[in-house]
Amino acid sequence: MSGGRNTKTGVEGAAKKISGGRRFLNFLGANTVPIMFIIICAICIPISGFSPAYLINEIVTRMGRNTFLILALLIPIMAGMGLNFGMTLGAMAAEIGLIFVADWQIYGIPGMVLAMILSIPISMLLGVVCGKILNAAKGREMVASYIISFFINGIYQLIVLYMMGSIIPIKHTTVKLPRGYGIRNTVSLLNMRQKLDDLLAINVKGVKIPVATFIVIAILCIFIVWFRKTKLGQDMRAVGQDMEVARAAGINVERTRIISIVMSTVIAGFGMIIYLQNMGNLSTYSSHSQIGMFAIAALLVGGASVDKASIGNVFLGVMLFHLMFIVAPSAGAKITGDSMIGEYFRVFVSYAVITIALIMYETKKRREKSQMAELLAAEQEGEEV
Amino acid sequence: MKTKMTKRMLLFRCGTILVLLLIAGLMFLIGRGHTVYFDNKKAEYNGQTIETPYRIDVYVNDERVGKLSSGDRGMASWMGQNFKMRLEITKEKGGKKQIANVALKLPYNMDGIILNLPAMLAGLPEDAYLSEFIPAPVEVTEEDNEVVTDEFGLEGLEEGMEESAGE
Amino acid sequence: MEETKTLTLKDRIRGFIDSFGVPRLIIAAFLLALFILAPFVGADLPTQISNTINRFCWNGILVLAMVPMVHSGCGLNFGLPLGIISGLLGATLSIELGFTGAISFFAAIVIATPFALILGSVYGWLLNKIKGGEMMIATYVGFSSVSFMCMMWLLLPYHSPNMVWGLSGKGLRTTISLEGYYSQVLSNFLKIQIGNFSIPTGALLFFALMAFGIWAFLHTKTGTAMTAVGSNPAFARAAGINVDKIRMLSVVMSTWLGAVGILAYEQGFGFIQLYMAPFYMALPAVSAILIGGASVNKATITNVIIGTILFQGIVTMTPTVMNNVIHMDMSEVIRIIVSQGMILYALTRKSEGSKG
Amino acid sequence: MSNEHAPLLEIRNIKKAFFGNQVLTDINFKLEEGQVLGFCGENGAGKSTLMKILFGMDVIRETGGYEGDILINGEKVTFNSPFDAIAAGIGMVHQEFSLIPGFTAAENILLNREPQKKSVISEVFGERLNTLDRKEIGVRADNAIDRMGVKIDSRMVINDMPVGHKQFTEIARELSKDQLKLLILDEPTAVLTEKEAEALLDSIRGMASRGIAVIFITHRLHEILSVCDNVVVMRDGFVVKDVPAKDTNIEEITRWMVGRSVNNEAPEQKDQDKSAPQETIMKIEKLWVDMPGETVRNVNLEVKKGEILGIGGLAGQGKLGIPNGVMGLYEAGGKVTFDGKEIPLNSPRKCLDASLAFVSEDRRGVGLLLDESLEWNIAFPAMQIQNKFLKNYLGGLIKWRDEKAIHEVTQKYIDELQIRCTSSRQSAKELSGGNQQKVCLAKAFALEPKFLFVSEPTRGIDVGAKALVLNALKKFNRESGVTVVMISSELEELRQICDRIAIVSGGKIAGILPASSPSEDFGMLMVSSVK
Repeated sequence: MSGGRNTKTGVEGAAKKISGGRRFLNFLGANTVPIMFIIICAICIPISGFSPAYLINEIVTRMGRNTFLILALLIPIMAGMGLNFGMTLGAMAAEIGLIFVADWQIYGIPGMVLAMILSIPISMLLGVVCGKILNAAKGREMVASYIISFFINGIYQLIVLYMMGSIIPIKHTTVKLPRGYGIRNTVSLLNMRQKLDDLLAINVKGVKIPVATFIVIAILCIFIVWFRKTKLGQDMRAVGQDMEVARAAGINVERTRIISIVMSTVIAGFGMIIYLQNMGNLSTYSSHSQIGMFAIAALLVGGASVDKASIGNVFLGVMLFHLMFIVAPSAGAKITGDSMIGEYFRVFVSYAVITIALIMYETKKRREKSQMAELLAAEQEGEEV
Repeated sequence: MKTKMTKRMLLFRCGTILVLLLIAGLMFLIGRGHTVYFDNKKAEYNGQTIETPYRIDVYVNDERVGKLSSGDRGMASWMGQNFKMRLEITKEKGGKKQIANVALKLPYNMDGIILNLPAMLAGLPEDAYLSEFIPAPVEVTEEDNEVVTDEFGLEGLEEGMEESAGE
Repeated sequence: MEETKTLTLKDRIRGFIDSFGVPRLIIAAFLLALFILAPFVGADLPTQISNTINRFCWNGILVLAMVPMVHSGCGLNFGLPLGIISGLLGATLSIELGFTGAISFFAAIVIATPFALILGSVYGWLLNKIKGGEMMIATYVGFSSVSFMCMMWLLLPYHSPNMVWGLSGKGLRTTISLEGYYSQVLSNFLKIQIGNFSIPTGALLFFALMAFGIWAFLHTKTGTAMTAVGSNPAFARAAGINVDKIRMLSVVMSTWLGAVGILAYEQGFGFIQLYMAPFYMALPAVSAILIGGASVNKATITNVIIGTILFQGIVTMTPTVMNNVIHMDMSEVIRIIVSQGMILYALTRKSEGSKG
Repeated sequence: MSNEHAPLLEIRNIKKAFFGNQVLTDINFKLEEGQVLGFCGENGAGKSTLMKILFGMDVIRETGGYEGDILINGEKVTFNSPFDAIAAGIGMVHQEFSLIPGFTAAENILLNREPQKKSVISEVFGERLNTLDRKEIGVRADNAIDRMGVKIDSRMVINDMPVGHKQFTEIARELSKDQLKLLILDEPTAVLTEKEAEALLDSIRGMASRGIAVIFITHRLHEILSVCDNVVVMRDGFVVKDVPAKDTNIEEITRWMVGRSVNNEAPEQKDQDKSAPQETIMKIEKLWVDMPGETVRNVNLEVKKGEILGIGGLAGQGKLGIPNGVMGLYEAGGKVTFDGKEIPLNSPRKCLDASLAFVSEDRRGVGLLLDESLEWNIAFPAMQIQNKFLKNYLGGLIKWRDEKAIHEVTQKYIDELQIRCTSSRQSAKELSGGNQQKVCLAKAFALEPKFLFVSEPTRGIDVGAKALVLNALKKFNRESGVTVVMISSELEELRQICDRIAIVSGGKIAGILPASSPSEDFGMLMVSSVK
């Protein structure tokens, strides 16, 4: 992730002349993905035939549901570790917490709080493991974090499917599989369903606004803003931009990177609990598997890149991505007459967005390198005149 | 000086963990959920039989959770041990409603609790109207066993999509 | 004197373990234990071995498809689904065009080839643009293309009643039976059957043919250049090799092998699986070759063979043996942990340069 | 404090060897508070190694440490890491920038030493959660910048800065350290414009007047004379001169830097029978090369047929860029004509097709397939370019590797160049540096080129191998009539085997002299237009 060494060459500094037209193109280039999404949505919304009230309601619900999860991605990006596909680990930790809470029959917000507290040590442990592995796989953090999520998923299944009920006590048959061990495919969270969303909720013209959820999200945003101003936040930014320089300045690079992953994992765990309280049930073996992908896609749709992301990207991304998600199936069905097309279309778009963002990131890295040669050639011509 | 700092930090850290544990414990207390079943059924106690009223409307948190004719059973979820409900009792058909506010302590260990309302209204002791609900061991027939089908146990991709798409 | 001798022996063992890799050793020992345990827990060993060989034939070529890209330094081919899609196009078009029996298999290969060439070239061009970030992007190119094809399977005008949904008469089914087409055509060719023990000679030969093709290719001038590109691209460039062209070639080869691989898989399995099925097919192939001793930028045919046998051996043996030993079918979970763990292990090896 | 007259820094009998190669021998010097000490010497004279020792760099410890003592204020110190050195009051500005590109100057100046404010959260989670005191950062950074006496906007992001400002930011970072007593500047003016360099010299004087001692390494000798109190000249790991700057001049310093004493130097008398006007085999016009750290600007050069041309110059001046650019390994522009035909740039294949060959200075990176056998290494280019060592089947459709022929040719070069290996199938990474270099030569020889670029052929190899490599090159030139262009940092080596030597300075050819010219002349050229 660290950029090339700064070579002390004379031409570097002069590269700062951009004309107005080029600036506009640069703006377009930097925001290709959001613009593309706005266009897709603009086309699909009228075709889908949904009423604005319905759409707004849906989007508000989804923002409450997903924003916290997506915010979990910001910290590793800051530390230069790319998109943290390993946020799934936090989701798994949260699910383990929720399974216990469901078994202990703790309801409502207390249940959520308890699940969060339970998830913290698990998330931290998984985060440290993940961080250590990523430190060993420097330069290919993303693909490694992606594989880690599968690997830990295997261990999660081992625990949840075989150890829970046999080694780890699970009491209730509503949670446990009939065979006596292992957790059911779905665990009902009916008793905490939308309990946070309903707290302080207000209704504006048929749009339910989950105020408490938004307050929690706001607190996290404030935390992130504050965190950037701390010593640790500064160190993470430094490590993210140039590991070697940071190391030379005495920053413990490895530790800083691990902390960033641990924080991301813990936040992702909390986010997952907020997400699942809205859903009202837990698909034990699949809820987490796609969560990372959706969060990442949404963040990228918001205009973030692999090395740069802001809170604004998160909110814009949630809105645009989920707008597409709501309207695409219906629009697809209207156009082709087959409802599955739209379903597949949005799956395709989610993956395509990530693909494009990754490609743009890699090509940008290479383009920066070739600018130097242009300057030299220009200088040569200047000399000839 | 350095050691002193870490000691102080250790203290603070232990404090934080303690606070978290305390919160967790508190959640156990206030968050403990129970399913309360209301029976409008005849009750037998010490040989005396208590007749059922014609209808009982049960309100929990100002929400009607049951409209129980004689012999009916209703249910509600309740968080915590201090259970409160409002009963609107109609003795006979067409009769006037009688309102009774009931507050009672639910036993912590019971998940499901059956309240025999006529017995309770008759002022009988707790063991007469409160009993634990033990779900009959129903043969679950649902195919829950086969969890991982795909090569990599990553089935449920489409499921996941659906889910994120929401209701 | 004594002491130095033991030391060297120890060193030698250590060296052997280092070169072989601890995880690989554990996996091999695990499989060996399974085989030893099998008769005791009442599993029928000949059947198990036959199954392993069968599954080896199904998956061998998909694993082989990793080799060219690893050789040219493009890393592990997480974009294998692209090749699989070419194969699926070949398979469905072959049926659509009315080929049956063994002919349909070869027709499928022939039809899949142009798709593999086109998709492979585009994919190769893309990978040349993003050198250094191949693996992650390959993964997502695979995902995108699979989900794109999901739409296409519904939209393309297929008509063969054996493939489309019965009710609507359009859109392909998720699983298409190959009965009457090329199901088992390779396996049944010269099949040897002794009691419960059978050898699918034809399928083995087909794999051997492909493996020999790759082996031979790596001994030609271009193959040598490919290895050099993977070993040290700067060296190859200084020696006048067009690195991008060689990488492109390797990607096309990998894609084509992926296409043929999925067809061979289908002929053994007996069904074509469409839609989301190719999604995660790259991962077992990737972990198989890694289990076989390959690294992110070194792979041989031997790695392919050993890896596929080990991986498929575990896949076939664990369910039966585990079930009988502890009465819990943990095979799926074990497979996930083993295979993903192996990929992680390979990714964290420092010596393998900075390709990723 | 024990000794009133102890100098700030005293270096006593420092010795250092890398793998048996003596690079520093008995170095002694002293530095008082507020003094500026100029350090000069050719590349490889040992300046960098000495500074690394002084700064406690890891490489030194990893390669077996050093002998001798470093005394600060009369007390012996040992630095296990640069952080120890920093704590002892030594600051160093390296040749490479060590700045976070996306941070402002102020953030960089106080990197990892930011003033902080405590909060409740930091009590629990540790000091790293203290918030930064941005205002204080700005104030302190500005203070440090003021101390240099230059104007830089401390709120400007490094990426947007001109190079000079980056350099000043680095110096300001060292100055912002309160304990700083000694500042080492390693070629700080190399990247600066004339004006910026002047400003830097001013600020060095300012620092000195405030009692900070400065060690100033540079190739621009006039700077040394204008700012330093003392000059230390190093050559081949020895301190050859330590004089007050006012007592010397540029010519003298140059002579000390490059010169064996005049009678000592014995450039082998070349066979001068090649007096006939030779034809030009390669003509390079207006060449520019974008090779990081070795940028070439507007080089014009003619190479005569059959000669050995040396290209020398100080590191970073662009001598390595010339062959790399011509051979197409780095992006280049301009015009190169070989044997009357123009050779397209940026295409290694075209160069090789035209019978040019190149032995890269980057042995491990470009020169070798480290994981492959010697056979592959030696035969590969010839196989790919000239279809040698191949068996053709099916009318040339299949070009099969001819293992036997490869083995034979490898064996031939192993014998010829005395490559020490267990077998021709040993992998290249297992060989020693010298033998690896021989493999690189063999690779080029196997191409049977008409023209050979050899870049730094003796870098990092032992004396025996050095002689062998040089002899092999000479033999190759004399017997096969191949034109050789050899690039080396070691002037003496060039003078031993070359006919003419071109000196590159500031990315341009500063001049071409016959090898027999006195070394001072070369020295003058080297430092002439150092940029």
